[in-house]
Amino acid sequence: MATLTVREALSQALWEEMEANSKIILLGEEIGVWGGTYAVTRGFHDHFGAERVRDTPISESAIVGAAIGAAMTGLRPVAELMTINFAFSAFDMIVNQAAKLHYMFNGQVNLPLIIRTPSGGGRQLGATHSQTPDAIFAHFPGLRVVAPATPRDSKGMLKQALRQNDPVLFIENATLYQQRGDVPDGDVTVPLDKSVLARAGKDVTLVTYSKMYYATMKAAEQLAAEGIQAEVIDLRCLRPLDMEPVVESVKKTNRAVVVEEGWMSYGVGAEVSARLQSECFDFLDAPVKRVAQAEVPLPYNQRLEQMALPDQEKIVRAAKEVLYV
Amino acid sequence: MATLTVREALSQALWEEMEANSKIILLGEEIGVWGGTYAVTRGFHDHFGAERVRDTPISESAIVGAAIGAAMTGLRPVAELMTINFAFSAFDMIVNQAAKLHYMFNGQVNLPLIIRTPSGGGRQLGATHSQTPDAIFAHFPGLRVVAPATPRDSKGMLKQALRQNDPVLFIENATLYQQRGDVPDGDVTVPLDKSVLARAGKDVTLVTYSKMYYATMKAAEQLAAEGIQAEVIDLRCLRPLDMEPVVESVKKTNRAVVVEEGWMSYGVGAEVSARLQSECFDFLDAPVKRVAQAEVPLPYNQRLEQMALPDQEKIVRAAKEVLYV
Amino acid sequence: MKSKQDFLSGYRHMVAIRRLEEKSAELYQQGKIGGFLHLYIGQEAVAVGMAAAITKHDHVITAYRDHGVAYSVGMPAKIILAEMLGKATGCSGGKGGSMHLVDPKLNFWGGHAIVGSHLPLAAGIATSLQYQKLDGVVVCMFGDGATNIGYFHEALNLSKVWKLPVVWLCENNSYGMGTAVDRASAVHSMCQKAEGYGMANACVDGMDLEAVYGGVSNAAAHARSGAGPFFLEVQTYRFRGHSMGDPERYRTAEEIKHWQDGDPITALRKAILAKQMGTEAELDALDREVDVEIAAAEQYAEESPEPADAALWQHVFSESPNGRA
Amino acid sequence: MKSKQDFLSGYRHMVAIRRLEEKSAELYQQGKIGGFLHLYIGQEAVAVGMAAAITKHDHVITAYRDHGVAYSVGMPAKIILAEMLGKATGCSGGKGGSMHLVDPKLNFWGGHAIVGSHLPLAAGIATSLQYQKLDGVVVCMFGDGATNIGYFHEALNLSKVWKLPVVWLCENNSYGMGTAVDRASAVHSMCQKAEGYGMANACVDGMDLEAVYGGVSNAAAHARSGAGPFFLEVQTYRFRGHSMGDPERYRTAEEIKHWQDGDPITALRKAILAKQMGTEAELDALDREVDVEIAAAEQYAEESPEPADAALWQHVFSESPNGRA
Ligand SMILES: Cc1ncc(C[n+]2csc(CCOP(=O)(O)OP(=O)(O)O)c2C)c(N)n1
Ligand SMILES: Cc1ncc(C[n+]2csc(CCOP(=O)(O)OP(=O)(O)O)c2C)c(N)n1
Ligand SMILES: [Mg+2]
Ligand SMILES: [Mg+2]
Repeated sequence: MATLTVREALSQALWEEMEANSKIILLGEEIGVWGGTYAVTRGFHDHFGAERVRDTPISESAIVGAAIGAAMTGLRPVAELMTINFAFSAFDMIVNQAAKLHYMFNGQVNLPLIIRTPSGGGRQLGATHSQTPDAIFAHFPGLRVVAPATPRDSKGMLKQALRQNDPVLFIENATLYQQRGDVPDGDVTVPLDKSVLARAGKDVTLVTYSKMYYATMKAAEQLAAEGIQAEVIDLRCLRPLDMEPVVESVKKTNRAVVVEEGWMSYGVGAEVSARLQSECFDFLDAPVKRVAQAEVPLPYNQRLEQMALPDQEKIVRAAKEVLYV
Repeated sequence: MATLTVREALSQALWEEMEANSKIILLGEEIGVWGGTYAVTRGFHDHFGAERVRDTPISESAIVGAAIGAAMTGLRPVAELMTINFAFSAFDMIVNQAAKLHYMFNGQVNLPLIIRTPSGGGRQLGATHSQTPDAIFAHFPGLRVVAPATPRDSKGMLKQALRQNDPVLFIENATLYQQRGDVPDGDVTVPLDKSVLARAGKDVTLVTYSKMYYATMKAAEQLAAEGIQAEVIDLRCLRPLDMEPVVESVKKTNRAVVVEEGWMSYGVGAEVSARLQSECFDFLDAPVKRVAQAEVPLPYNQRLEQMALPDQEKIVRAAKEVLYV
Repeated sequence: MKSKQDFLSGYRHMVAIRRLEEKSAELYQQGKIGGFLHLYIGQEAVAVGMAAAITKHDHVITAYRDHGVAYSVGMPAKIILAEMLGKATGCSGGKGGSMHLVDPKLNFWGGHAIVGSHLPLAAGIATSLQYQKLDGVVVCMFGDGATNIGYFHEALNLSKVWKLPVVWLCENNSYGMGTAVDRASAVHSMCQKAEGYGMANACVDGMDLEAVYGGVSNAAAHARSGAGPFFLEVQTYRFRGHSMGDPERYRTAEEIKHWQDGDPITALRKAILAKQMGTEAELDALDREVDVEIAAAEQYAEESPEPADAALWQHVFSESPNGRA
Repeated sequence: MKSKQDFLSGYRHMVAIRRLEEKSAELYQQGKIGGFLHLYIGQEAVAVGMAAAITKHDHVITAYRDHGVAYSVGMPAKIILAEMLGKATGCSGGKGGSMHLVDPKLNFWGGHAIVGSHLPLAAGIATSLQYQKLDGVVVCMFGDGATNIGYFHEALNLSKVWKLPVVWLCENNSYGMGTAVDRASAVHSMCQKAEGYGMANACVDGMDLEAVYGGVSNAAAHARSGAGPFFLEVQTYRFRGHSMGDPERYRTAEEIKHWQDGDPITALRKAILAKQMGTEAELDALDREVDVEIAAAEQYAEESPEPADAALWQHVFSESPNGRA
């Protein structure tokens, strides 16, 4: 067992799989000479060479499109988009090409490609650079959408993604790269379609994923100090969405809060709430509550931005609300 | 009162407002010489001229981007995207520029622009051309998203959109242009933020919008024939979403079904369910049920495609399910 | 194209495409083909000349006007018609339809309906060939209209920067839907666009099989030599509307007549006779052969079974989501 | 640029931008400015020469490297710094930040952070001017890296087809982040790209105020005459990293030194003295004036109030959603 940052975990996953499989190539802006804007691929260019670690022009559609073409014909490309905000500039390629071709061509064409990209706000980057629009990508059948929180899951899910045959939007979070955590030694893989129980409890279920996992775990600690035992589920995957542990938990706790960093309307919490009210109708003692981003484009000003973002305190408050305390 | 098709209603709205306001210009592919792929702008090019009815290259980002620039500087552009599927090729312009600039620039820049585009499947156009991804656009604060069903609302909401100052994604439906309905004579406007009671009932609430309005109304008739009085709410607007009539209705009927053409996960029904379970928790006698598209890219084959789409029968079945009959 | 065999084979292919398209139009009018149908009539020399000029190691990708291309690269007419009829025996089991013909075994990668979207894919396929040091080149076909969308730009630029083995084959048929080149493109000559990328280029007569063959041969040789991409413009014309149901308000009968006088099949027939590469009797025999082939193809397609219901759910994701490829 | 006044004003502006940027860097290091900060140091002659060459009827739009441009078109340093500090007195009340400076009253339309996204907007502003038969032209500034994204292509093409009054002003500073032009662009010369659109173009020395002034004057005259867009490349260099925290692994100290030897401010100072357009004493006086200005600006920004909490919710939509504009 080693303690790694998320950055190290991702970097190791890529490195180990690239050593093992020459079909894996990387492409994206500043991933080579620069070493990756978030330094995940630092050292890769020197080690694997410019043919495998390809710096690209600022051409998001071509980056994803080229990854699709390469995947169709036998490679395992990993396209890096500098942030998920730029995925909007490759949106058709992601949701209309990558997500569709396998089905449209009746399974004759495989698309083992990964799009790695950091999501999230909170760094005063302004309205166009601070989004957490994960849910909208998860709307499209044919695309796997995952967003691990821990170093272990980051490594395990990236490795798993590199060994399966579907297009995967692999969502990271720009503020989590320094986050540390235990990662088992040796080969580690984590399935791309399984939510996980992150903390056991009996009074209320907190459902979350990615960055909000940490605020949620802290909220659970705070609640524990006040005698409330919160159970925490880390979704990890948004499509397919694994409701099993969530439903199981809510059947026990009878109360749920869904926590996400992005906007509330038409977000992840909407889908989880909708499914929960349907699957746990007779078990819910309070409406499922959602904690999410204020429905405004994120402002630059630090105080305003922080006001807009979900945090530990808002989660604690929501948990108490569903507990009517 | 005249009976008009949706096409005529839209066409009249545009025509009348253009006659009244020279700041309105149209731009899009094939809207001029061709007369509009769905003939909404037939005759406009001859009447208003090529300066106001601008055929564009196949450049979706430039179409929307140019509309934004024109709107910033005093015009009221109406950009037509041939189908909403092509809005993915202008996605950044729509959700990252149009939706953000007013806020990001602190209200100093207005963006009175409309993006008109038909959504929907059912015409054997295959996976990339048959989507109903309305919900994902509604995820973004700063963008109004509306999708009228009737000729009256089509005319009234388009006129209203042409008289206000925010960017509006005006979603039409390619299979509804021939749909007929009554439209009041004279000036007609319909607000961009109000759901409406479309049919009164007491046993179950059916919530829908756009094309599915018709299948839902038919389902309500069928249910009536079996002695079940369904109340139907037409959302009309997805952002802002007006839950008032929905909540009011469900407090009365205690049961709800949300019907949409698009995919279920992370769709419109998710948001409506999530809000309903929260706002009507003590009133619901059954979980809110969703009727939506099968979670597959739409296939070309007619039978398979129809299997995947929601229809009257599926709505009736869902209504009975929430009534436990 | 030197031998009698070359000429007769070219002739046979071109006639077969013509008949196939006439048959498609007929079946469309009978309501047996749904969705959009884009005929290749008038442009036959392009696909046939292209296919004759490449090897089995080479790859082909095109847009929605793909029947002629598919046939040229070896897809049997019966498989094409079966797909258009949405049958289980079609190249994609009826799930793709007219716009999405595909066969990986033929190195034919579709059939793409979002204008320009396949150009980045072509760059990716070429990246795959280059990286794997394979022998082939990619021929990517697209229309004049497609040169105006961002995907074109990003793909061409990338191909030049990475020196990819691609032939960018622009079928300039003077219109993108109803928009003449000069109303949509900054420059009249497609080759001038290639100059903007410092890309080797040439323009040939697309109504002349030999010219296309020669042009593609040179272009492919260039790409194959490692000298990077080549841009080939072929000037051609579609005799029919953009798709079925085009009002054709944008061009004159005289213009169509002018081009029809240069019908590529008539021209080739004349050339064959003049060069004594075949006799009237031989050509007539080929015509009859084609008639038989298309009639048999139609019968095959008509008699083929519909896909099973289960097909709806197949191939959304690949078979072994968490397994090693 | 003929009079002494022209030269001294140019000098004063360039020095002011230099000091403003040095101050910004300082405030960033102190943690008072958040997000990304892109300095204009080295490129001052471009914005100042541009602004001197246009009239108050003209419009300017640029990317995130916008402080120098904003200052040149008339935004006071104190308003710029206040925005960077996220204060209520900033040009966008602290909601935009460093990358999104804007002032519609100055016809300055921002400040855009998605690379290339503002080019379509510029086409739209120009459409507005053209349609309203207004006197102005649009100057749209962007980097070498931005020429590789699809938005560039679509905007340039559209501007040529519609003969829009735009000056496309490409600030070629040899790098897009860490990627040298030749590693990202098919052609080394940005002007060659303009040739692909058949667009009038020129290239000038961006380290030389007079050259920029002359280049923009000619370009604007061309656009103003109704002859359509003009593409102006200016060759310049940024002395600092791409943004704060750039590891700068992609260029050598010698290269930076070489360009610094051609510092545009030093060069202008020499030229002024040589041409006897000013004395050492006069220039020194301007230096001191600028020091006072920037110190006062800093004080103003520091002492300005934070935006009120309520600002978070303002301007998501415009004030009168359903009212007439
Ligand atoms: C992104 C996108 N925009 C618009 C369309 C609608 N559309 C389909 S074909 C076409 C014209 C394309 O013209 P061209 O590239 O010249 O090909 P041709 O049809 O002449 O073969 C258009 C506008 C589309 N399919 N995709
Ligand atoms: C669509 C998009 N992709 C990537 C980025 C990240 N990014 C910001 S600036 C930049 C480089 C732009 O270079 P250039 O246009 O030459 O401008 P310069 O920074 O040199 O002024 C990149 C890649 C972005 N903001 N938007
Ligand atoms: Mg064409
Ligand atoms: Mg640059």
